Amino acid sequence: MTVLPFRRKQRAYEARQQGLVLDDDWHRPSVKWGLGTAHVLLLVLLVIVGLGPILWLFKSAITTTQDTIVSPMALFPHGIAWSNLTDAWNNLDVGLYLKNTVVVAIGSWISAIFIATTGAYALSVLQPRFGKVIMAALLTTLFVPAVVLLVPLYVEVVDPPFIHHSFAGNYFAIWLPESANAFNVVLMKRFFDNLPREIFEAARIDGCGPFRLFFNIVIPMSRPILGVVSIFAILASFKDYLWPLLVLGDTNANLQTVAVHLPQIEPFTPLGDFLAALALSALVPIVGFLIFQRGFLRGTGLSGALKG
Amino acid sequence: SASASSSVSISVASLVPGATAAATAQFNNQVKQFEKANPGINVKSVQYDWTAPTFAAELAAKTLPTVFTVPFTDGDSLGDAGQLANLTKYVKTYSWSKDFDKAAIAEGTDAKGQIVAIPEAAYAQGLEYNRNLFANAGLNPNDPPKTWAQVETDAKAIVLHDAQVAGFSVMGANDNTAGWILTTMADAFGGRMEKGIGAKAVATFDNPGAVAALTFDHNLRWNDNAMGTNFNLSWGTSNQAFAAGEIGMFISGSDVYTNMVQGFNIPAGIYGLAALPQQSSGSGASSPGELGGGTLAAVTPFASKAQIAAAVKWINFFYISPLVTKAGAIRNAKSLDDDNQPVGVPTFPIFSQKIYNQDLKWEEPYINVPETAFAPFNKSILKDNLVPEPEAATQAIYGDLDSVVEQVLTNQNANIPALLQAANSAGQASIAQASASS
Amino acid sequence: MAEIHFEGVSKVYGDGTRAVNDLDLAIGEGEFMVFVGPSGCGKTTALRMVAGLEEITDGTILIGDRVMNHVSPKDRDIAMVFQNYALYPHMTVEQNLAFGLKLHKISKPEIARRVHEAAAALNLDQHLQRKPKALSGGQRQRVALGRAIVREPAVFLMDEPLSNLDAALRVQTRGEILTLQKRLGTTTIYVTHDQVEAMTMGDRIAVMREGVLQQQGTPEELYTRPVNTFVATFIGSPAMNVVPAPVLKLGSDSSLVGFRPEHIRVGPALNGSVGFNAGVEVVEYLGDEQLAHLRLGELSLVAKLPVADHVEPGTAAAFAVSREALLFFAVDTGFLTDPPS
Amino acid sequence: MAEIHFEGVSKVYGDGTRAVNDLDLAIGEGEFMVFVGPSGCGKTTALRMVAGLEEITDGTILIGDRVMNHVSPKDRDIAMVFQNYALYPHMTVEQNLAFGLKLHKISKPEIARRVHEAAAALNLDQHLQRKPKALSGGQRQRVALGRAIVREPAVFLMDEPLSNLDAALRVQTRGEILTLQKRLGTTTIYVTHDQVEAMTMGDRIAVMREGVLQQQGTPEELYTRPVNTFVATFIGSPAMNVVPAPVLKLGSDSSLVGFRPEHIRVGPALNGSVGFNAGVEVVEYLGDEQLAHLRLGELSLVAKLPVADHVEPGTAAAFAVSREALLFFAVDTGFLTDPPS
Amino acid sequence: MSTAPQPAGAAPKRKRVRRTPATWVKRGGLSKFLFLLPLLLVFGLFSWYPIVRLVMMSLQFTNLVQPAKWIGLANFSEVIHDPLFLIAVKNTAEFAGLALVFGYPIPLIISVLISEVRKRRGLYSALAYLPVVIPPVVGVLLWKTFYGDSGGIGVFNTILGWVGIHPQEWIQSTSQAIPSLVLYSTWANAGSTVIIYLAALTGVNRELYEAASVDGAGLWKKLWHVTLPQLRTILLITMILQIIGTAQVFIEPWLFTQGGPANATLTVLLLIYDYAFGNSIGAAYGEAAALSLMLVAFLAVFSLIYLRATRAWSTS
Ligand SMILES: Nc1ncnc2c1ncn2[C@@H]1O[C@H](COP(=O)(O)OP(=O)(O)OP(=O)(O)O)[C@@H](O)[C@H]1O
Ligand SMILES: Nc1ncnc2c1ncn2[C@@H]1O[C@H](COP(=O)(O)OP(=O)(O)OP(=O)(O)O)[C@@H](O)[C@H]1O
Ligand SMILES: [Mg+2]
Ligand SMILES: [Mg+2]
Repeated sequence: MTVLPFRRKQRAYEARQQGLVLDDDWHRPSVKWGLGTAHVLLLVLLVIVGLGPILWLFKSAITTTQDTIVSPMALFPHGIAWSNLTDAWNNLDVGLYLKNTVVVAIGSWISAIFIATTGAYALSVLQPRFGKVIMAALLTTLFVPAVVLLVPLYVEVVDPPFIHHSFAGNYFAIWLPESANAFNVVLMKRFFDNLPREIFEAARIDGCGPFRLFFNIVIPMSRPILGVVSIFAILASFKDYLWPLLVLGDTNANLQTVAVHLPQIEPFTPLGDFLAALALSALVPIVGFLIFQRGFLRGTGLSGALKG
Repeated sequence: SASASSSVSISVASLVPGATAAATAQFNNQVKQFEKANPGINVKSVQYDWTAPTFAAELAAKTLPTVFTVPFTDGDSLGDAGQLANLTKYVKTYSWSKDFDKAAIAEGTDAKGQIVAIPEAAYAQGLEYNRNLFANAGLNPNDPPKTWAQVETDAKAIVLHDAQVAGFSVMGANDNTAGWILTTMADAFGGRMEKGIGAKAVATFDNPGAVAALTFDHNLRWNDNAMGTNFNLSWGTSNQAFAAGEIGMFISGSDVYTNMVQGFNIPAGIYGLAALPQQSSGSGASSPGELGGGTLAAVTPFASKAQIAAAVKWINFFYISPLVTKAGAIRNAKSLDDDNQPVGVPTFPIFSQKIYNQDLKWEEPYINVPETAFAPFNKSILKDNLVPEPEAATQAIYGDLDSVVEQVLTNQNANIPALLQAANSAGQASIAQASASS
Repeated sequence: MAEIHFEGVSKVYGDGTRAVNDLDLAIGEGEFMVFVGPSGCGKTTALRMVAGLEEITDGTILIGDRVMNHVSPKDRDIAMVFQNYALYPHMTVEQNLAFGLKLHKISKPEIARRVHEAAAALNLDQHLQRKPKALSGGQRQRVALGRAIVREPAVFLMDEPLSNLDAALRVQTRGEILTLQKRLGTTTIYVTHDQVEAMTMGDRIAVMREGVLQQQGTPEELYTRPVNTFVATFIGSPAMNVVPAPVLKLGSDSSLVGFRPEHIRVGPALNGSVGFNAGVEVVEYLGDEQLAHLRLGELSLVAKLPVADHVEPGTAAAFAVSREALLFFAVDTGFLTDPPS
Repeated sequence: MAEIHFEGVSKVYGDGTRAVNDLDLAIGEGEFMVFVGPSGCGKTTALRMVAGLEEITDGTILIGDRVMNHVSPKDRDIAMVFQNYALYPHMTVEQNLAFGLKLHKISKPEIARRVHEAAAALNLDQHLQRKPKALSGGQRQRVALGRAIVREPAVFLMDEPLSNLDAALRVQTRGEILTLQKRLGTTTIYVTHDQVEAMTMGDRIAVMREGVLQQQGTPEELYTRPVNTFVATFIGSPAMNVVPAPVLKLGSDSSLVGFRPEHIRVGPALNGSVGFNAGVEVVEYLGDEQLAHLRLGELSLVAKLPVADHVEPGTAAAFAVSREALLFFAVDTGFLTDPPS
Repeated sequence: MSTAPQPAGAAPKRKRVRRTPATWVKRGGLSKFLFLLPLLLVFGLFSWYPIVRLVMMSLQFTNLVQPAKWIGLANFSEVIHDPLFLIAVKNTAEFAGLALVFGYPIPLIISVLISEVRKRRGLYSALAYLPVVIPPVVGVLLWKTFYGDSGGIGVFNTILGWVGIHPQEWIQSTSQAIPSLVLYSTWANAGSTVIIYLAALTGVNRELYEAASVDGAGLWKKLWHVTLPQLRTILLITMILQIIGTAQVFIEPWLFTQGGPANATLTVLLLIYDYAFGNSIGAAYGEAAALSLMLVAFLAVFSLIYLRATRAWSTS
């Protein structure tokens, strides 16, 4: 009962916090109509562009192949083909590949968060002697596209130094390299940089060592940016194509992800089934995003990393 | 007689991923038989599917099995680059090693004359046609075109009857398939894309056959409007479109029927296969021919001597014996038939014609493909002149030719000779690069 | 409980700034020591070195008789109140107060006891379950204080703990801090740049300037016997009037003479006084007193007068200062000198 | 130049907070009006309504004789100094000063003239090419002031413009603002919660509390004749002592009696005085004066005494207050009443 | 009691306390190292060391099976003389340029508008971000059907048909292929830029707008004189990030067109990929490495120049 008014108040306050149009401006007709119209147009545009393709995909996932090809914008001229979905799930093994992808995503997420938080914490809060050098080395990697490193990285993963045991066909071959993402580390570090130093100092005086400081103070204060990096890391593992193809093998149905699977089945699959497979594959990240979007879209995490 | 004390382990390429449980069981059964016959050899089976983008990397990373297969086009280049084990010594111990078709074994022989890969299957390019569309357009499905001119008239007839389909289609994707089909057609028009072998090979894209083939495509595309709307088809999408009844005629290997059955449940009765029309394009042209290809079994260069020996034994047992021994032939055909997979799809002889015919006879009881579908092909193919794929830098050359085909299909004003000339210098560079690697 | 000794302590920052220069200072057990000085004089730096938040470039800091130079802050048994509170935003008031105790492995009931005692003393009882975001500035300030108190440490360090409060709250909290410190008897260093705070709170005051200790002593000593013009003008508000001696027809060119605004009377000079005529520029009414801004040639003077004295802005008048109230300084060094005979 | 009229002005925020309640107030042309009151009493809100930054829920605001309720801020001919400066961080000092003029299409040479005049008056000449980031707090404050001055508007609005300055700078800038406002004769509303600022600067002061205007008048009126206990204790520092009348053996239970700390003397009651005995708890030394915190039963009192009076903490002594200095308030309403006969 | 200030160095100095491994641990050196270790390991193994390998490979001939041969700069000259090199550079530049023209202003306009929304702002930004959530593989394959590449004339041509425009060839035409890829890319990526701008707009101090209003600025003036300058730094950063990102464009041309038709969408990264994986015999890893390094070097130098050139401008 109390949640609703509270949320509404929250939002009104938020709206007050920003914007170049003052409350009073809103009462002038030119602003009210001009901006109001612009907002309605924007909403229509965003619905068409942002939601339209997805709705079309879901519609086509249950449309017969023939209908989709002949009249792509019509609504079910020959009825609904639920069989597309079952075909995709069973015959095209989308379910299995989705499960694999989720495993990949969870592992990548954990390792990305682990590396980004510990590394950024060391660089931003503990400030080791060669921090600047390490930071520069991290930034350099942003210029090196992933595709470019495929070969040397692959050679290394199949015959890692010291270990000499191939990681090919093993999810660690994705989880670990995926966490070497300088962007996440930099984002996290910028956020930590903007946390008030005095709180860390207060904690140290209160008796925190570096580990306590990390777990009891820094991590609880970083929830917004953890959300941002989580979304980035999870989306990245749904995105990744070439690397899983290479290290998990293009033939390994027990491991491979949907991103690898879909282009492979595209040539052999009737369009209706294929679009159903696409829809099922897109569903997981979309639903995940809708569940977790609140804090992310409010921008507290990102603006914490952007300011200063 | 290997000393019983020293046992050796090898891994072998098994079926492609997604094979049925029955097929897998059947394969494992064969492994067991082999191990029983060869005590001291342990065989581990690994799913395997050759794809260009990952093959070299997996080879280098030692993630390939000990025994694997590569296409004809790659055998000698890989051998020249030291990426395959030398099998000469081991192959020579088998009697069938003397019976190879010369062209076939050449694909597995490197520049030094060593056998680095063993041919195990071959096919010729053919003209796939849709018997239903032929019948609907008032054409005789049992009398497919024998000349390129007939191909054009039939294509027009098909389109005239049903504007939604392509009368004739060629692969146009930038994944080397466009270049491959162009080379096939050029050969049939009496052209050759390459002369000589190895470092001495010369790209000859600008040949009359290629010009004739491209002119033919251009004509159907822009004048007759008989090639449909999709010019970006590749091997798989062509098969899909054909099985879906969207293509009247197209060119692909004689063995694609298997894929259409396995992948697309092609409706019974629509499939027809003919040999490609053979037609010289006049002065300066070579004799027209059917482009062929195939698969080689090879062994990783990282294998020990004992592993190589065991690997060749496996190759003999699994790949070669069905072709040259009665027991092997029956074992293979029966298991395919049991699994409802096509038996009797035309391939091309790897050994002598005599051995091929003998093999067919052994298989006869299990043949399950419609005879009428393959009759036109079988009737003429043996008369035709079989041409191997360009020897040097094969895939690279196809890649260089891809863009020529795409230009012709997407640009009405494409200047065919100029395009070929430009591609030719790229092709020559590809040859130089490939030879530098050996 | 413990004394604090600075022995030749210097701090040079990475960029070469010498923030504290050769500081020697002893702070007795239970003493309330105030550091004052203008912005950037090194007060915070000195404090942070005691806390162990800043490395010591040179010299030694002892707490009790233990050299602290390389002891980690958490092992120094100190508590610090930060200028900006530095409360843990993700913890409730109660958790904020209890955090340090938990880390020091104090037993649960003991923690509860101390936290509730402190909360009661600071009037925070009703807010224990709130997070800092939901508190007013004054309440936050009190939580920050409470966090230090519950620790019952050997040393309190406070860095301008009242600078963010409004005047009323400031006066009130000033009293609370003092009462508390006296009760616990904890050695305390208190940093401020507000000389009123320094005067009212400190047992002793240390005045710093550009990293160098100028003078230390009781408020009264500093007010009545500043060692140089810097201390003289820094301590006391409005500031002491310092003018060249010849202006008041006293002594030589090499002398400055200083006198406090409250020592100026209206009227001609009597015996034992020096007199001067000055223009009245502005008069500020303070309720119980008034400040008259005077002009004497080029010089501005301030006089603090009873409200009964009627001085009209824009007019000129005669003023006098008792000779006893005059301090003399050398022009070149600024040091206090004996009055000219 | 213009008067400002609040006529029955109220402001209710979206969440129902009634920040300003039925405010009636007239500010004369060229007058310096100070709004004071505790935090959250609606000072800023009132100011922002004049500026047009906040919608007026009820009532009318006039500047000159124009109703301003729905006039956009840019058309009101006002200038505002924000508490946090609100300087444009991407512009140099010069650009900051010139921005408003440019928007008002003042000619280039005129802009240059005004900017340089203001810069000279505020001692900003050397910093004209710097960006705000490179300025100290005091300098930023002066730029914010300068930005208002150059505009030569009809009305100045200043929201706690000195709250971020340290004490010394504050006193100095206070003078500068006053001089300037007098010279330009611009009607000014000045918000502060510091009653010293209010007393020294205001021609008139308006005291607010929880959105309601309590009293308005000259500083002297407010100091000597506060209308209720709220104003009495809010104006003056340390605050007026307010105790139940019976404690001093005066009047009835329904009366409170108030007297200022400086009106307490040490010693027994003479004629025309009332006396009381109280314990001395803490004595704060202020240099020229001392504050004695006294305890009278349950009650705490503060006395401001000359340094010459010796009062020992921990002892008890007799104190007296002149009857003339006493103010009487009703217990129930807190309003000033006549002294009991 | 009073201490006169002494000249520096007059007081007897104590000896400075020495650093030892024990003090290093005490002052937290060990824990710094422990926290840094995972990052150093992961980046060392999976980023920095492969980059070193890449540099080595660019100077070698290797198929990774046979021992590598050192061949100096031959790989670089091979690449430069490859006729595809210039095509790839030109295509990449065209893609980056077009992507900048579309992809840069649109998110800015959208986010400024969204930041003025008073009710349901979350809905607006969620809609804007939704395309980013779609995995690119799914997005590209979906858009292939939009472009009519999976049979039929496609969604876009159908819509164009409603308003009487001829069907376009989209990715099958040499001239429309790159714009088509840019169209997809803008759709897929604009959302993340919108979110970044929105976050930056949240950080703009509201008082600046109020000050500007009082100073006499209307809506447009506030937008121009306050909003944009406040976003300047982030605008500059997103621009360079976008240029770096589009210079590395791969997945779109690779999944849509494999670089076709007729090499019209062959980008630098696709060429690198082709060198490395396009031939199954692994003959051109050296060229792939060489071209990679050339791209990286170009981007690094470009960014440095860019940051230098805009530094004065970006500091607020
Ligand atoms: N981390 C640092 N690096 C370099 N110089 C610094 C650093 N911290 C402080 N300083 C400089 O050291 C000097 C002393 O600074 P400190 O903070 O101790 O002054 P303060 O007396 O506390 O001043 P305030 O009253 O303004 O807080 C100043 O000149 C300051 O600029
Ligand atoms: N946007 C708002 N929404 C709701 N309530 C508000 C808003 N702004 C201010 N208030 C409330 O209105 C009342 C008056 O606020 P205002 O800012 O005018 O106080 P003030 O007198 O300026 O206080 P201070 O001295 O702390 O600045 C307060 O209770 C405050 O919480
Ligand atoms: Mg400080
Ligand atoms: Mg306010």
